Amino acid sequence: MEDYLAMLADLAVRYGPRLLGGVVVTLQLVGISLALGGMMSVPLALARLSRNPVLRLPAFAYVFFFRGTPLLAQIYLIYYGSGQFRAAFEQAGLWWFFRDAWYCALLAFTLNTGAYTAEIVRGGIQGVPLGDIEAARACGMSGFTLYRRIILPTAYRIALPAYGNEIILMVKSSSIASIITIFDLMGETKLAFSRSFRLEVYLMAAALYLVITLSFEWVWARLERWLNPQREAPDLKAPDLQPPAALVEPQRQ
Amino acid sequence: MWELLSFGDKGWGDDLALGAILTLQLAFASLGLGLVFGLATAGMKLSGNRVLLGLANGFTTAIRGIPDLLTLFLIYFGSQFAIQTLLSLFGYEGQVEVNGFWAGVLALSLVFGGYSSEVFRGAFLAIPKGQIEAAKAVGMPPALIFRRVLLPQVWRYALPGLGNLWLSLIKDTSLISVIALDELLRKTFIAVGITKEPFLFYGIACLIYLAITTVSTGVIMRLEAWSERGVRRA
Amino acid sequence: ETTIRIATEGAYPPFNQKNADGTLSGFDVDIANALCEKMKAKCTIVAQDWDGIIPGLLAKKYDAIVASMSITEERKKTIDFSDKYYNTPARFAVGKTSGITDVSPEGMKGKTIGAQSSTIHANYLEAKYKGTATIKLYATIDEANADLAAGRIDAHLADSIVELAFLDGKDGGCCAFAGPDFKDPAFFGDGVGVGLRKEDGKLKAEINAAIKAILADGTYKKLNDKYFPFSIY
Amino acid sequence: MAAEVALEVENIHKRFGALDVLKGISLTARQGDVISLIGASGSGKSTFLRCINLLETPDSGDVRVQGELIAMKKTRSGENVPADRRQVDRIRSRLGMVFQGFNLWSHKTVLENVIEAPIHVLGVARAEAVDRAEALLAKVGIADKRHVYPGHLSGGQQQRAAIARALAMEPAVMLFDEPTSALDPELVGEVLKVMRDLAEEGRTMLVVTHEMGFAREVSSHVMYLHQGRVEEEGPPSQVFGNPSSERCRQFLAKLL
Amino acid sequence: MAAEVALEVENIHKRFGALDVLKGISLTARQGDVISLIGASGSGKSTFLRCINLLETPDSGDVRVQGELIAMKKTRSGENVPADRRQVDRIRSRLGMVFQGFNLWSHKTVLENVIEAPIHVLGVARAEAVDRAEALLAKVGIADKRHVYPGHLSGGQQQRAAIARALAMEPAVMLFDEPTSALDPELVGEVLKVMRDLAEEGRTMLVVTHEMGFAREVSSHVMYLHQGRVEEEGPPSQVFGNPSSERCRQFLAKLL
Ligand SMILES: Nc1ncnc2c1ncn2[C@@H]1O[C@H](COP(=O)(O)OP(=O)(O)OP(=O)(O)O)[C@@H](O)[C@H]1O
Ligand SMILES: Nc1ncnc2c1ncn2[C@@H]1O[C@H](COP(=O)(O)OP(=O)(O)OP(=O)(O)O)[C@@H](O)[C@H]1O
Ligand SMILES: [Mg+2]
Ligand SMILES: [Mg+2]
Repeated sequence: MEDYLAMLADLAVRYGPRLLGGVVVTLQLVGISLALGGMMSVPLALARLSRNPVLRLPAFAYVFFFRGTPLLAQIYLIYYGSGQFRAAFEQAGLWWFFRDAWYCALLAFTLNTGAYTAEIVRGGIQGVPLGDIEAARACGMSGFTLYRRIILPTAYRIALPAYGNEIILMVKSSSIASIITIFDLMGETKLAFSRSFRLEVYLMAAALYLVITLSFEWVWARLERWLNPQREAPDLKAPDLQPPAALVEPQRQ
Repeated sequence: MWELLSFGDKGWGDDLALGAILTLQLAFASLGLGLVFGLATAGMKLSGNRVLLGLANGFTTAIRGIPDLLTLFLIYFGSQFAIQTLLSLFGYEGQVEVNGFWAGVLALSLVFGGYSSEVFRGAFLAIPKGQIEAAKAVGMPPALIFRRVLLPQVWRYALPGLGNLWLSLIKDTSLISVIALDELLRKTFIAVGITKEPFLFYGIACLIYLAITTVSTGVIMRLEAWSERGVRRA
Repeated sequence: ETTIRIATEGAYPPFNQKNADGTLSGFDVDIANALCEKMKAKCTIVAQDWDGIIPGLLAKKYDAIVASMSITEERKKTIDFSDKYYNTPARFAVGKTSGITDVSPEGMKGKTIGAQSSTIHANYLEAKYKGTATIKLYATIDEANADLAAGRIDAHLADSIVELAFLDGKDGGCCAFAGPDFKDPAFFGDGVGVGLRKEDGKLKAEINAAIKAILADGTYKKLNDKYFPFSIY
Repeated sequence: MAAEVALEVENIHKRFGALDVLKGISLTARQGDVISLIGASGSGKSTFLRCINLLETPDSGDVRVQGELIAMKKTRSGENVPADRRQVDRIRSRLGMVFQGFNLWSHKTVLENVIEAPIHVLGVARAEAVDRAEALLAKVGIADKRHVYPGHLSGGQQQRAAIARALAMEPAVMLFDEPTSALDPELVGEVLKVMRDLAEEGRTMLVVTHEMGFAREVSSHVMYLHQGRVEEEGPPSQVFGNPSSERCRQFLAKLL
Repeated sequence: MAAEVALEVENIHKRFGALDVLKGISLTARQGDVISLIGASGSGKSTFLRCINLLETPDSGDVRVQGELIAMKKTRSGENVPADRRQVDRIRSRLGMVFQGFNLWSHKTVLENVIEAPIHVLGVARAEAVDRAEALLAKVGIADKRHVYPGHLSGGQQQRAAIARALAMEPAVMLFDEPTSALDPELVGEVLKVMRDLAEEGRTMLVVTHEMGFAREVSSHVMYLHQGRVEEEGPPSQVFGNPSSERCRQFLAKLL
C-alpha cells in the first residue's frame, strides 16, 4: 500500500507538470478555434439556409465534408499534405503559415468546429418560432435588423445546450493535435503512459478532464440562466424547455 | 496506384474493405447495445427515484467528462485484470480472454448510452403530456402506456439527436484500434506505414467514411420521415 | 508442447510489418519464429497497436512482445526483458540545406529537431537538447521524416537502420546522415529485447537460452544477412 | 323512480403547493344526467374533472363510480394516494374523458386511436373492435376520415374523433373538458350537436364549458364554480334566470 | 364629409398550390372604421389579413395604405412580388398587427417587446420610446407587468401586451386576427373592452373574429367571407338582422 502511494506520488511529480502544460495547450487550442469557428458559423449557417444555390451548395459541401470525415484525417491531410507541396506554398507566400504545426492545428480545428457550429446555429435559426419572425416583419423589420434583433438572439438561446456539448467535445478531441506534434492534455498523458505504462496516469488525466468539464458545465449553466431570465421560474405544467433533438452533437476523431 | 488499391495479396483494397466491414460491425453492435443503455439510463433519470437519478447523472457526467480512450482501456484491460484477479482468488489460474470485439462494443455502447440518454430524456419530455393522460384516462397501466404510446412516439423527437450520435459513433470506432482490432483507420495506418503513401490512403479512408455517412444520412432522413408520419409540418 | 502467444506492432518495417495479404513479416517476426523453434514451442504471433502493447501483455492477452522494444529502465519498472537480440545505434539525419555539421547540443542551437515520441530517441533529445534546440515529437517515424523532407525540422534522431531505409528511398534525397552513432548505454540501454511479464521467470530463462542458441548455430547470422548488410547484434 | 347513480363525488379537496384549488366539491350524477360546470378561468373546473379520474390525486374526498368507491390510502409522508393502481385503471376504463386539446395519439390513425384501448385494455378481439369503431365514427360523422392521421384533421373532426375514442370504451360516464373552446362557431355547432345526441341517448355527461348556450339548453344541472367552491347550482333555468349568488350574477353579466 | 381613406384593398387573389383561397376581395376602410371579418374556418379570413401587410404575397390585387400603393412586380417565373422591399417595410410599420397567438418575443420583457420596433425601426430615442410604452401599457391596464416576461402572463395579459406593441408604432390601421379565440369569457370581456376603447378613439381597425357580440356591437361594417369571396357585407344591423345571402343566414343560424 505504501509502495503504491509512493509510486503515485512519483508519477504525479514526474508527469504532473507536463499534464498541466497539456491542459494549457488544450485550453488555448480549443479557446481560439472555438472563437474563430464561432465567427464563421453564422455566415455559414445563413449560406446553408440561403435560397441561392451559389451560396447554399458550397456551404453544404463544406459542412458535409467536415462533419462526415474524422478530424484525425483532416488534420493529417492539412499538415502533411501542405508539407508535400512545400514549393507551391512557398510560391504562394503561405509557407510561413503552413510550416507551423500550431497554425495548422488551429486551422483544422477552426474549420472543423466551424462546420459543426454552423449546423447548430442553423438548427437554432430554424427553431425560432415563425410567429416571432412574422411579428417582427409586421412591425416593419427586415434583413439585418430582423436577424440582429430577433432571429439570432433567439437562435443562440435555442442552440446554447447543443453548443455547450460541442465545446466539451472539442476539449476532448483536441488530443488529435498530437499527431502533428502539438501535445495537449491527452497527448501528454499518452506520452507519460508510454513511458510509465501505468494506467494511473490515465486516471490522473481523467480527473483533470472532469475538472475542466465540470467547471465548464457550471459556467455554462450560469450563462444559460443569465441569457434566459424568462425561464427563471419555470411553469410547473410546461414541458421541459430544453430543445431535445439538437441536444447532443457529433463527436469527432 | 491501382495496384496498391487492388484486391489481393499485393493490394490493400481487400484490407481496407475488411477494415470498413469491421468498422460497420462495431458500429452496428454498439448502436444496438448503446440504445438499450441509453433508454435504460433515460428511464432512470425520469423514474422519479432519487437514487436512480443520481446514478444515471453520475454515469452521464463520467462518460461526458472522461476521454473515450480511457473508457475503452478500463473496459478492455481493466476488466480482464479484474476477472483474472477474481478467479485467482478462487484458485483458478487459467487464462480468460476478454474478447476484444465485445470489449470494444461494450465501451462504445457505454459512450453511446451516456450521450443518448440525454437525447432520450429530452425526447420523452417532449412527448406532449396529453398523450400520456389520454392513455391513462382509458385505463392503460404504465407498462402498456410505455409500449403503445411512448415508445412509438419517442423516435420522432430523438431521431435527429440519435442520427448525430450515430455519425460520431462510426468515427469513434477508430479508437478500437488500440485493442488490436484492425478497423478501417488502423488498416489505413498500417498501409501507410508499409507503402509510404499517406495521402492516397488517408484520402481513401476519408472517402469511405464519407460514403458511410452519406448512406447513413439518407437512411436517417427516411427514418425521420417515417417517424413523423401523421404530423403536419408548418 | 507449450503455446506461446507473441505480440508485435506490424507497422515498423523492416523489423515488423503487416503485409497487404495479411501476413506478418520482418526481422522481429523471423527472430520470434526462430526462438520458438529452438524452444520447441508452438507460437502464435498477433499484431497489436503500440499504445496497447504493454497493457495487453500485463492483461495476459499474450505472453511476450517481440516488437523492437528497447530495454529501458523505465519500462523495466513494469515489465521484464530478455537479453538483447539486436542493438542498432541511433543517428541524426539532417536536411541538406540546414547547414548542420556539428550535432552536439551547442552545434544544434536554435535548430528544430524531431524524434518519434515515446522512444529512447525522444528521451535522449529531451535530456540533452532541451533548452538549446526546439524538440518536436511525432507519432511515427514516417511523419518525422515527412517533416524533415518538408523542412519543418532540421534534424531527426532515429534508429540508423530505419533511417537508412528512408534516406535510400524516393523522398530521401533531401537529407543525409550527420554526426556519429549514439550508443550511450545510459539512454540507449542494452539494445532490444523480448518483453515479458515479471513473474514469468521460467519463460525468460528459456528465451535467453534460445537467443544464445540461435546466435551460436548461425541462424541469427542468416536472418541478419537477409535484411541488413552488416551485423546489428 | 330516480335513475341509478352513475357517479358520486364527495367533498373533494385539492391543493397545489400553497394554492388551494378545490375546497370541498361534491356532485351526484344519475344515469342520463348532463351536468355543466361553468366558472371563470382558474376556478378549478379542469382540476375537478381530472380529480374524478385521478389524473390528479385529490387530497381528500371520495369518488364512487357506479357505486364502487375508489379506495385511497395515506402514505407515510401523509399524501393521499390510490390504494390499488389496478382498481384505478379499471375505473378509468369506465370513465370516458374528452380533453380540451383532444390529445389524440398523433402516431395512430383515427381508427387506430379508437380501437387501441378496447383491444389492449378491455381485450376485445380486433375484428370486433374495428366493427364497433366504424359504427361509432359513422355516428359522429367522420367515417370517411378513419385512415387519416389526427394531424390532418380540422379541429372539429379531431374533436369528434376524440369523442369516438372515449365512447369506444362504452363508459358509464363521459367527462368533457371545454370541448369547444378552440373551435370556430360552425364547428362549435357540429360538436354540440354530437353531444346533444349523446345526451338524448341517455349518456351520463359532465361538461366543463364556456358555451352558456349549451349549458342552458342541453344540461339537466349547472354548477357554477368560484375559487374552488360551488357558488351556485341548480337546473339551468334557475342558474341563468335567477342566480342567488351575487358573484354568479356578475359572471353571467360579463358575457356578451 | 367622409373621413380620409386609411386602407384600400382591391380585388385580392391568392392561391396556395391548387387551393384557391382568396377569389377577389376588396375593402375600403376610412379613418375610424371598425370592420369585422366573420366566416367559417378555412374561408380565408387570416389569409386576407396577412395579404394586407404582405406576410403572404397576393397573386394579384392592390393594397393602398393612406393612399400609397404597394408597388408589385412580376418575376420572370410569373410570380407577383413586391417591387421595393423597403417600401414594404415602411408600409408595414404603419399597419399594426395583433396575431391570434400573440407572438410576443419570449426573450424580452413586456416593456422591451413594446419599445423594440419604435427604437429599431422608427429610430425613436430610447427614453422617449420607454415613456410612450409606459403610457400605452397603462392604457391597456398592464403597467404593473412591464418588467415581466410574456411566459409569466395570463392569456388576457399577453393579448393586451401584443396590442400595446402594435399601438407603439402608432399605426394608421390595426389588424386583429381572432383576438379572443383562446380566452375564457371573462378575459374575452377584458380584451374587447380595450378594443372598444380603441374604436372610440377613432382608430381604424380590421378584426377577424368569432365573437358575434363584438362584431354586432362595436363594428361599423361587417364582412362575411365564404370560400374566398365576400358573401355578404354591410352595417352589422343588416348582416345580422337581415342577411340577403342564404349561406350567411345558415352560418348565423348555427350560432347558439
Ligand atoms: N399542476 C398544477 N400545479 C400548480 N398549480 C396548478 C396546477 N394545475 C392547475 N393549477 C392551478 O390551479 C388553478 C385551477 O386550475 P384549473 O385548470 O382547474 O382551472 P380552470 O377552472 O379549468 O380554468 P380554465 O377555464 O382556464 O381552464 C389555477 O390557478 C392553476 O394555475
Ligand atoms: N401556407 C399555406 N399553404 C397551404 N394552404 C394554406 C396555407 N395557409 C392557409 N392555407 C389554407 O387556406 C385556407 C384558408 O386559410 P385561412 O387561415 O385564411 O382560414 P381562416 O378563415 O383564417 O380560418 P380559421 O377561422 O380556422 O382561422 C385553408 O383551407 C387553409 O388550409
Ligand atoms: Mg380548464
Ligand atoms: Mg385564421
